[in-house]
Amino acid sequence: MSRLLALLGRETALAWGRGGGPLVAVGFYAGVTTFLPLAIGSEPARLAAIAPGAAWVALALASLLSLERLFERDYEDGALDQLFLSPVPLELTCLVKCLGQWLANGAPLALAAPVAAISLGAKPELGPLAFACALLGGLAFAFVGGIGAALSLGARRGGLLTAVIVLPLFVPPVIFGGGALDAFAGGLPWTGGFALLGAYALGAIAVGPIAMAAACRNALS
Amino acid sequence: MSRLLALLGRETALAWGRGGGPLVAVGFYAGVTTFLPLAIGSEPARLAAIAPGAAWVALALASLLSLERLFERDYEDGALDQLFLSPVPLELTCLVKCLGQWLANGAPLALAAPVAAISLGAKPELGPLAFACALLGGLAFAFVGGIGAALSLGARRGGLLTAVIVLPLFVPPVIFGGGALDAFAGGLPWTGGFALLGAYALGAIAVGPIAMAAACRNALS
Amino acid sequence: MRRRTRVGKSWGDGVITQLVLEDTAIRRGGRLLFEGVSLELRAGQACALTGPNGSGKTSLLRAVAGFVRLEAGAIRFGAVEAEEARGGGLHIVGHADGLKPARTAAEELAFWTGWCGGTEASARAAAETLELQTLLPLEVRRLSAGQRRRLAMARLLAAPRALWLLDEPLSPLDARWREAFGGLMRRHLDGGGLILAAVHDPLPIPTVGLDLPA
Amino acid sequence: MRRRTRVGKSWGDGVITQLVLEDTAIRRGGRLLFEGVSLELRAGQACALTGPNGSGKTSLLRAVAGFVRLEAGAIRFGAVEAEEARGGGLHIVGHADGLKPARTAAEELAFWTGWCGGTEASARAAAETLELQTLLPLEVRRLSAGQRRRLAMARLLAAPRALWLLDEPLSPLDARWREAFGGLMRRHLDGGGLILAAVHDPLPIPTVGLDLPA
Amino acid sequence: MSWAPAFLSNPERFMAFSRWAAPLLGAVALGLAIWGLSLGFNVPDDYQQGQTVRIMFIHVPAAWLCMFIYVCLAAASFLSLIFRHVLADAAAQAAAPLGAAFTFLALVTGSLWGRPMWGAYWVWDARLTSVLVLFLLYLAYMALRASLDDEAKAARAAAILALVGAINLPIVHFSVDWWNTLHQGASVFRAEGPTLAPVFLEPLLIMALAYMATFGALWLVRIRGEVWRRRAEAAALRAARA
Ligand code: HEM
Ligand SMILES: Nc1ncnc2c1ncn2[C@@H]1O[C@H](COP(=O)(O)OP(=O)(O)OP(=O)(O)O)[C@@H](O)[C@H]1O
Ligand SMILES: Nc1ncnc2c1ncn2[C@@H]1O[C@H](COP(=O)(O)OP(=O)(O)OP(=O)(O)O)[C@@H](O)[C@H]1O
Ligand SMILES: [Mg+2]
Ligand SMILES: [Mg+2]
Repeated sequence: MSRLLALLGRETALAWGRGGGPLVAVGFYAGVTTFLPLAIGSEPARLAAIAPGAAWVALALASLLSLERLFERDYEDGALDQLFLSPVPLELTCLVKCLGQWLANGAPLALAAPVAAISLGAKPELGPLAFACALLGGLAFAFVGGIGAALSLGARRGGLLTAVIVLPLFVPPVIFGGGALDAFAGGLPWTGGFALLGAYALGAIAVGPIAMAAACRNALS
Repeated sequence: MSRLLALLGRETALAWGRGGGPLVAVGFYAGVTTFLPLAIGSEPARLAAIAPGAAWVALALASLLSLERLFERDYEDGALDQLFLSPVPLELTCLVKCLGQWLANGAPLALAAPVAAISLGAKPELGPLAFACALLGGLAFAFVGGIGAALSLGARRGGLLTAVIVLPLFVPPVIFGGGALDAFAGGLPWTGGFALLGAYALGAIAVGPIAMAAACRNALS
Repeated sequence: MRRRTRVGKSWGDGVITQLVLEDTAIRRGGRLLFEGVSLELRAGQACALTGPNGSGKTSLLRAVAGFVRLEAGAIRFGAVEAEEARGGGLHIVGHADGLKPARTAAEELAFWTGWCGGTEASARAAAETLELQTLLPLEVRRLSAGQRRRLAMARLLAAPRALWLLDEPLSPLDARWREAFGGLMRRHLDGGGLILAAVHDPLPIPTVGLDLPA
Repeated sequence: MRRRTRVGKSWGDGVITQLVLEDTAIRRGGRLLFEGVSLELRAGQACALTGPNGSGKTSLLRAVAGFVRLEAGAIRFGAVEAEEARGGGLHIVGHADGLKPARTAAEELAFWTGWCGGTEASARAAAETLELQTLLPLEVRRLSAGQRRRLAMARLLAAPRALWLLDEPLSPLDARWREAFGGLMRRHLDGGGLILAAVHDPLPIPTVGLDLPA
Repeated sequence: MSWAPAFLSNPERFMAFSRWAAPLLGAVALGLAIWGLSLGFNVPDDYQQGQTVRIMFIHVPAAWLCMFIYVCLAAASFLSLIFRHVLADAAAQAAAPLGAAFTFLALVTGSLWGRPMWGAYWVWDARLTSVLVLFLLYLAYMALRASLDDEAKAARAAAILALVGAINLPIVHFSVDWWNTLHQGASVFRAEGPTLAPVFLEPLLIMALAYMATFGALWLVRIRGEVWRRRAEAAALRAARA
């Protein structure tokens, strides 16, 4: 247990230090709140309508971009070897790595999402749901994305491959989360989409580490 | 000259192979065009309004995220040493590195930007301007961002530093480009914003390499 | 006497007492590196693995650690299951040391000691033995080659495991540290440990030889 | 005779014929590593730089290459300006070899040869001398330690420069290649080159000694 | 794999079996297709869809088949991953391009049908999007296989991806129930029995069988090709070493 906590600390620190967390959070926040009014015109109704959706898409894209760093360095510098040689099952190790990635990247983004949405003019009531969706969605993105990152270890054109593998798997959570936000904003029942998002995130947490560990073992051999 | 061409090829290949280019081009093109309608509903009017803005946000975000890779690897694995030991001035080397980064990241994005915008429903007339803005904006982002990346070499918390240094410098091109797009869409004169964006990009190309080379020398010593 | 107890106490029950390679063969990238390589190493023995560049020394070490699959043959760890042996019974130290250049030596030592099952006290003791104390606040990037190797080796001492797999352990060390590391290896062997080391120069301890053909 | 012409032709006018360290001192991270170190090396001479780990061998090599600033003293390259000497007059080969794991050996060799001013033909010749031909299609990640070092060394031959700065050049090489690389160094010296090598083991060529204190 | 038919797990016997099975299936497919198409062209115009209802006989079997092929791909991948069976891996590798082709066919015919029915070639509805995801998954599978040099590694990585991607199958199938989509719900495979009129149902089912047989024949041929390729490579390697 203490090992996993230490690993979580290390992973978070590395992802954070490498620029993932604050970079994404600050950049995303600044980008969404300054660029969108500029590009769409500052008609409040329009802005408010797309704010949560735009925040949501930015989350998915930002997750995509930070993925390639999840395993590659550790693979190349031998840290993955050492992580492997331990009584801790590789599945747990992968799980913790993804959690660290999420803590450093997904969580700051989730914090920024409602702020950005509301400051663009979305109803403040949307805030908690936007936050919860971003949190859950970030988890799903991190765990699903980790599979892509692990599978493309050691491949030529690893980055392209990660994108090609991960994009299709990102589509369902984007649909679920976007649907929930949209429904909430329109006063429709939104729990269905949210529950599906949660289910997908749970599924990703359950399946992801197994697939990642298998892929890492394969890459190390 | 042939050295610089070879370096350009290598940098482009590395940025591309590491996933910068195709990840951004494919991922963002596919991501923006599939995720946005999924997340904010497929109402054509809404989509059309947000389309150019979304492409613009994606560009800035992607530039920001790919920055940290510009010098860090070369610094850590000794390639920067070898690049330094050459009759080619370090300023030129840095310029070519940024150009390579832009070729691999900015140019595919610029190509994808109008396609994404139009396939989301923006007026086709906007295409050329969106492309030109993205191209120029990408240049500005690459050269300004390179300064931040070089300055934060070897610093503790390099990523955070990059963000803090770079974000304020990203604001002017974002405003200029966004303004031009907005004006064009609204039928207003747009050349002013566009010219300012071009001037900013030129300024970045002129000043950036000098600052980067100084920062690299400092980091190597 | 003291050492025996330490062994029993901190290495747990599933401690490796033997390393047996049976007619092993390894293939990399379609080429058979070697075949029919056998070895029997008992507790307290060290083996110097030699052979020209590209003969497969590193690959063999990685096969013992479970990374590389054998083309033929088997690897056994005495009474211990391979799974268990690899999950905490052996250390591997090579060129790729897994140390992050941007983190400090102290952070890296603390993390890897904890990860390998050592305690804070054992990490401190290892740092003392390897004279790392003054280096701990430095980032790994700033360490000299020999200092960095010593930091990587600290986990050998900080988290005692029976089998050490060493890939060219002495090359970046200076004369004094080659001597000193020889002493540490001898102590490890005396305590019932095993060592399999890929080397180009002879080790300063008595070894069994295993030479891979070109 | 043949070598003289090659020297004159491909090394250009500003060829380094001398390396002089005058009372140099280096400070890293607030600590004075050494001071008062002097050396005079003429064309055709090699110097073996020795000293315990952390004594500053790598730092001194990097100071000669212009990366590290001297705390005191001066470094001179005979008739050549330091600027010019560093911009194409010397090679440095060390642990950080700048080779990208994901690119093929052929790509890396071609790029670095071109960058250092060599031609395609010289790259081919270097690959032949260092027996890299069969390794060229492999990604750098797949090379063994010795193979990778040979690839890094190929630029020494592919782009002739007078001064070689070598950081522990022999350590990952096997006995045959230590011998062979000794021959290459001897040829370089015969052709009027200079070598400054940080080592822990003696070099297989006659050398001037320079020992840094702990 | 004791429960798997022996003739499938033994390459020799597989080759012997497929030598006559592949052409036989091909002939069956041709016959069924002629029969199904001739029935299909003679159905009355639908009161809602008019002429365009005939696209159904091309579209729906292709849509079914692209999901079925993914099931085959996932099953073969599972067998190759767990039992390290080479023939299963060859089967998976052979199935992927076929799956991509039939998914593409379903997408194209669906779009062509969508134009008259919904007024647009494409809408971002859950069924259509999830089929697009299926198509992308097939492409990702092939891309992953192609970009790892080591064939054994590539096979395992691709198998992992195929299994993970299987999560998309229920989404494709149930998307019409989970979201209100433009695309219509299930009308054949329902617990309460098909709601389709028999005039339409009969040619549809015949066409479905024809598609199945086509896939079976092509799959066998491709697996045979794969086995041959691997044999040739092994032989070349042996020759190089000798
Ligand atoms: C690109 C557009 C389309 C795609 C990707 C698509 C995809 C699919 C898929 C995957 C199925 C099989 C579902 C299952 O068995 O679970 C299916 C079935 C079907 N599709 Fe489409 N479709 C498209 C357009 C259309 C259009 C425009 C129509 C006509 C209104 C249509 C009518 C049908 C019908 C009648 C079925 C059979 C339903 C059943 O009995 O299960 N499709 N389609
Ligand atoms: N992943 C791989 N794919 C293909 N070939 C590989 C791979 N890894 C190693 N090789 C090849 O296998 C051979 C053995 O490599 P290995 O690193 O085991 O040699 P070594 O004996 O440790 O050599 P050295 O003394 O240089 O360290 C080399 O020729 C190398 O190119
Ligand atoms: N950038 C730096 N900042 C602070 N200290 C540094 C830096 N680089 C090196 N040092 C310190 O300077 C000392 C000399 O390092 P150097 O790498 O020159 O030693 P070396 O003689 O090459 O040792 P080795 O034999 O281990 O390679 C070491 O103690 C190292 O920790
Ligand atoms: Mg080796
Ligand atoms: Mg050194």
